[in-house]
Amino acid sequence: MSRIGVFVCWCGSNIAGTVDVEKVREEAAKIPGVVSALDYKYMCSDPGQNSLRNIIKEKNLTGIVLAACSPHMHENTFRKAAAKEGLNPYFVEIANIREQVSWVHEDKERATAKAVDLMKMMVEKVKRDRPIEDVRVPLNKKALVIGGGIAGIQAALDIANGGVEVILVEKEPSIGGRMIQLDETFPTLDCSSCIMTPKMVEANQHPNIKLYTYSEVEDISGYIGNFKVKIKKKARSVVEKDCTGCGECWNACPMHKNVKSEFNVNLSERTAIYVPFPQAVPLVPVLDRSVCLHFKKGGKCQKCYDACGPKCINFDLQDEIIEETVGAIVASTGYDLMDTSMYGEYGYGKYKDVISGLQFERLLSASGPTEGVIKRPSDGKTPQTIVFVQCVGSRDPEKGVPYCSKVCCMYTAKHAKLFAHKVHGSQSYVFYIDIRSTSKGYEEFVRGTMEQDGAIYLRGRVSKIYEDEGKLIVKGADTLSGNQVEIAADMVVLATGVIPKKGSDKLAQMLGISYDKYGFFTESHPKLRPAESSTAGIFLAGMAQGPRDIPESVVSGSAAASKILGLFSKNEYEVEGTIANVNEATCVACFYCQRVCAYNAISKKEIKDRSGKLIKVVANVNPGLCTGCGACVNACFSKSIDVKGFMDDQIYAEIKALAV
Amino acid sequence: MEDKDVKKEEHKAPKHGGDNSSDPRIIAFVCNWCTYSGADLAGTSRMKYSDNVRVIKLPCTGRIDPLFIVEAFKKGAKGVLVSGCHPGDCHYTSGNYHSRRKYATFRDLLGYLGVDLDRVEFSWVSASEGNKWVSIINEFTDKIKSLPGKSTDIFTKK
Amino acid sequence: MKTVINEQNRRNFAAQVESMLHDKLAKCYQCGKCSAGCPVNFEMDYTPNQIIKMTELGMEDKVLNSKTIWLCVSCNTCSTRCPKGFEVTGIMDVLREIAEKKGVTSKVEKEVQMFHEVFLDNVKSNGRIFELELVGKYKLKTRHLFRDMFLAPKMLEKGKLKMHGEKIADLNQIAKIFKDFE
Amino acid sequence: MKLAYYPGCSLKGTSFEYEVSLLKILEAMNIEIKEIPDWNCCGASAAHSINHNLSVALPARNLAIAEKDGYESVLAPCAACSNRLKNAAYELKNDDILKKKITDSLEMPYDSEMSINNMLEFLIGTVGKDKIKSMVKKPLSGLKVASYYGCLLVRPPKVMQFDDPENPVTMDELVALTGAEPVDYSFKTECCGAINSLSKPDVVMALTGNVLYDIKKHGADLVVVACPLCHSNLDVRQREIERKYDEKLGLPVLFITELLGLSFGIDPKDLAIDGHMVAADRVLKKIEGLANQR
Repeated sequence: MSRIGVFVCWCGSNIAGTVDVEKVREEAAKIPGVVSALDYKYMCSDPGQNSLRNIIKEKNLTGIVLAACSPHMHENTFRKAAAKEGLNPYFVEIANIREQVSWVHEDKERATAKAVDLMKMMVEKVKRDRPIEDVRVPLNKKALVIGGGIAGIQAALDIANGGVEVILVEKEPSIGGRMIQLDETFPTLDCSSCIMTPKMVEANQHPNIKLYTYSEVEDISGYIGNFKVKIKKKARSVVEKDCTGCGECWNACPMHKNVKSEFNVNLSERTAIYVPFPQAVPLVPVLDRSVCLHFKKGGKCQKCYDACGPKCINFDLQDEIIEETVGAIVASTGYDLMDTSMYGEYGYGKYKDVISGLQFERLLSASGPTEGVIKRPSDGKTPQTIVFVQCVGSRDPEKGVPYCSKVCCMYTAKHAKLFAHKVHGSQSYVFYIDIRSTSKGYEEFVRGTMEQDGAIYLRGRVSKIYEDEGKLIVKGADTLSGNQVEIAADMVVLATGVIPKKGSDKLAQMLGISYDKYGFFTESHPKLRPAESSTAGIFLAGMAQGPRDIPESVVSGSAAASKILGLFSKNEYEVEGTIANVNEATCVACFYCQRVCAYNAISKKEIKDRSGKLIKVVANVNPGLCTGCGACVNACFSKSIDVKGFMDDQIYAEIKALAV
Repeated sequence: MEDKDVKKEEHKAPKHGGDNSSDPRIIAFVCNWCTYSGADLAGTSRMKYSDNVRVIKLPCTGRIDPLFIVEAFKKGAKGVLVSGCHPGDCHYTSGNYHSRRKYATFRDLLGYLGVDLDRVEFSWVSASEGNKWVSIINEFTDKIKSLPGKSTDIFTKK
Repeated sequence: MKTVINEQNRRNFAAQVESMLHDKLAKCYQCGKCSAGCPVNFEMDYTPNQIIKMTELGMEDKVLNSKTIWLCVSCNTCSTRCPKGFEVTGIMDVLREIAEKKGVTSKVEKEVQMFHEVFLDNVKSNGRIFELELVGKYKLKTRHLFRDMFLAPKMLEKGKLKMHGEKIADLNQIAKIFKDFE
Repeated sequence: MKLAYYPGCSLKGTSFEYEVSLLKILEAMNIEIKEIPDWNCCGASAAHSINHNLSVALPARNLAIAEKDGYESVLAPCAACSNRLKNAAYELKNDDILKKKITDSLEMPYDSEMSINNMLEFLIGTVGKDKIKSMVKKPLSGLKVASYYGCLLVRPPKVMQFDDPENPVTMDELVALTGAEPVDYSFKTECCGAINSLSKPDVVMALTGNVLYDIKKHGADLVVVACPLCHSNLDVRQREIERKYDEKLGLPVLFITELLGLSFGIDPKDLAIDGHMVAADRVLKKIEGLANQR
């Protein structure tokens, strides 16, 4: 039998001024099961709380209702007070008679009637409350970082420096990501490799970081605190621990033509056994079996093997699967550039001197294919006039993507600037629609490109590029002067937009995190939880979340790291107990609940008898992942799932209490 | 719920806030994160609005079983409002989409049961939209008052 | 160059264009790619993107009297390359049609307009185009009697200009189509 | 194969060479087509320029007649006609209200399923590369041919659904089948100014001039087209353009059907090549010379 206490708060005159609190108390006392009803000036004050605690004790209450302010104000206060008297804190319900009654209505009689209704609803609800225990999940204090670009490296270093072990997985042969491909960085013009290489080395040498390059995450299962990860370490054909990175092998490789260097974005060639760039970390080559003569021509060629001093080349190495258990994950898989050959009118792929922004970075870079001298891919001549075209693929819902890629305005300004610095007397033209330069020092940087470095900016898009007598004729518009313009250029650089890394949608599915229609990972809350994914224990960093620049990527890496260190500062992860609960006896295993769950919190559970024979399969809620939203409850056909604290019978009782 | 209860209540004299079209009972099912907070904001801003509404709080509109709406009408409500986060803003990622989709299919059934569909309303009220909450409640109350009284009796139609 | 925007007129004109175009003017974000690729932009008084903006602003007189709408050759380069998929060519058709319906005769490009009118007259009376008659009537109307005349003898010699036109049998139906849709 | 033929006005007038050569090569290939009875003008650019509904209604009559006669596809060799027919079919398919108005006016049903082929679609798709290749008796190897597509064949792409709107290749493929060498150049799909030929001759000459000089610069012996409007601008106005820009062009402009006919070994006279304003004699001699070398 319920023993309910009702406490009506005056909130000074805030409630009592409009609601007849005594009447509410009197009505409460009439309800069957209510053994105590009281009104008091300030329930949240110490005396108020003390009387509440005393009555719980005295009357041995099984539940309490506070007719007071919004639960968003003091629900926790009263729950704690109740808990101190040994009452389950979830046996506290609040009837919101301030924000929803006294502050918004004026007629005292009608306001009082409404207050009584709300109080009755909560009495009916609290009668049906079941004890709820908060859930505690043990934590494996080890983190996995997927993607070794600047965001991932930053996250790994911060976590490792916080004393936690990190596994850093990178798909490519070296860490460094996109940033190491860049030349100088806006707006300070620091050399990218000068600031990036030390970080890469630090990550490689850090005692708390275990680095897997040329490796991919194959499978992930589990939940916060307890993710089981399978990592595929692809066969490198080189024994890492023995390799000295001397370079004899790639110098000996006969395949030095016809294989385009991915790192130099097809502007140079590489060998079959190669390091993507001289500062690669680790400095251990990879043998690309898809082009290696040894593998293509039946084992005849072994020039690299012969050249190798420590004999660390092993053609028989196989892919390896490594299993790890981690408590938290950072997904920082980065981005790709859009394929601009879909713009037939721009001739990318047809005209050699129409190149992408990333290709221009490689031409600028001292470690690039031209050792930092800007040369045309077609004839090696230094261009005097370059036209830069912004928003290629970005802001183009027809052929590309509707969003803004954010970094192109700035990198184009940087390109024009560096071009002016490197080629004296040269001229650059920039076609733009809008200039977005909103971070510290960015606007000044763009202005400098125009005012000091003489780049001419034209407001408009380019419609066509074609070749005429060795020049690229760029047909564009300047909408400010209202003119169609034609510029004869030596080279055209397309500021290609960014898209999520290929395969990031697959990874997201594997991780059970949500992603938008482009494949960018979605944050748990766009403003307040920008570092968290929709799944507990999985955090996001870098461009995998959407276009952003280097400082923002670094910040997001650190943010993810600090979230993980915060999580790992305790031994257990605590979750509010108001989560979904399955009635295994009635579950028919249709798994509609699984389909609607946005958190991947529902899995299949096999129930076996003592001999191990499978009796039935039922839905199982993972308390580490469930947020208690209740979507599954509605999806359930057999009424076998419910959310604690919001059970069906409670809600029907609330409705019933309102019957007229 | 049990029909017995319903019958019993039908014999009761109409209470205040009761069973007549000039003073209709309106039940609002709202989510905890957006609309409930929006209503709180209306309160802290001391905005005044019609007092016919009674709010039932749920974690998310995705938790709202369409049968709650039927039950509300069975228990004498003259109007039912469902309000949650704006599309794309759901605290639980996609709960409001589920509820919207569910309602889209459930609407016909409500109509079949004889519920005047003008008496059910879906809206989005964010935590910052206290004023929107007020105008929705006022407009919806006015609308319900202007409707003929009998059309929520879901047992009249076979 | 100053325009005082009258909200009612602006709405009316923009709404009329949008309903005929089945597209939203607000879709255009003025990147200028249409103007960049337009083959006849060099002769126009307003660039295509300006026409779109002016229509949105309700500058009806300027738009309907512009050279641009009559110079447009409907080559569709603009619409094909438009990143927003806006019907740039379509809006030119719509504006010409409005001008035609409102009886706005282009002061500067009346010849193009007249050619279209003479052409449709020719279709109306024959069901098909009789080129010699088309050219003759057009020249009479525009009084450009001698322009391109030097081409005629050789074209006649080559057999390119037929002396007799063909008429279709069911001219009634053509007449009905014109009656219903003109 | 049951294929309706919609010649359009130009093929019966200024561009009679196109029809003559088309019928000739079809005869050689044993392919039969039937003219749509009592067809009417598609309204060309004039209709869509000043009256949208008319621009759908006029072609609709032809489509409805073809449908009534049991055809499922139409060949419209004129690029302008095929463009207007495709546009009308597209509108009829997507605008039910307009469709109802039009079918009511025509007092004929139309079920919106007619497939419309331009000349290139017909040759590559319906006739097929193998068939054409087998017909080539006199390969034109050594001849450099520029294919000019203009606007109407490829744009707007969502309606035309034909080839790449920026870099079309179908006509080049046909050229290659004849043994000639396709010439790549920049202005394949630039507009010649078509509809304003009579009303704005200066503009048209500027646009056509751009195309012709670019073709010349890329070393073509001749140009092939699949559009009477392109043909008349490139061919009829060529002398004038030469005078205006004071630079010789001398580029014969042939219809693709004529080029195919030549490679099939058909007498140039039967293909009405002498009907063009720019004489093709030099090119024809070159072809003969090439044939004799072998």
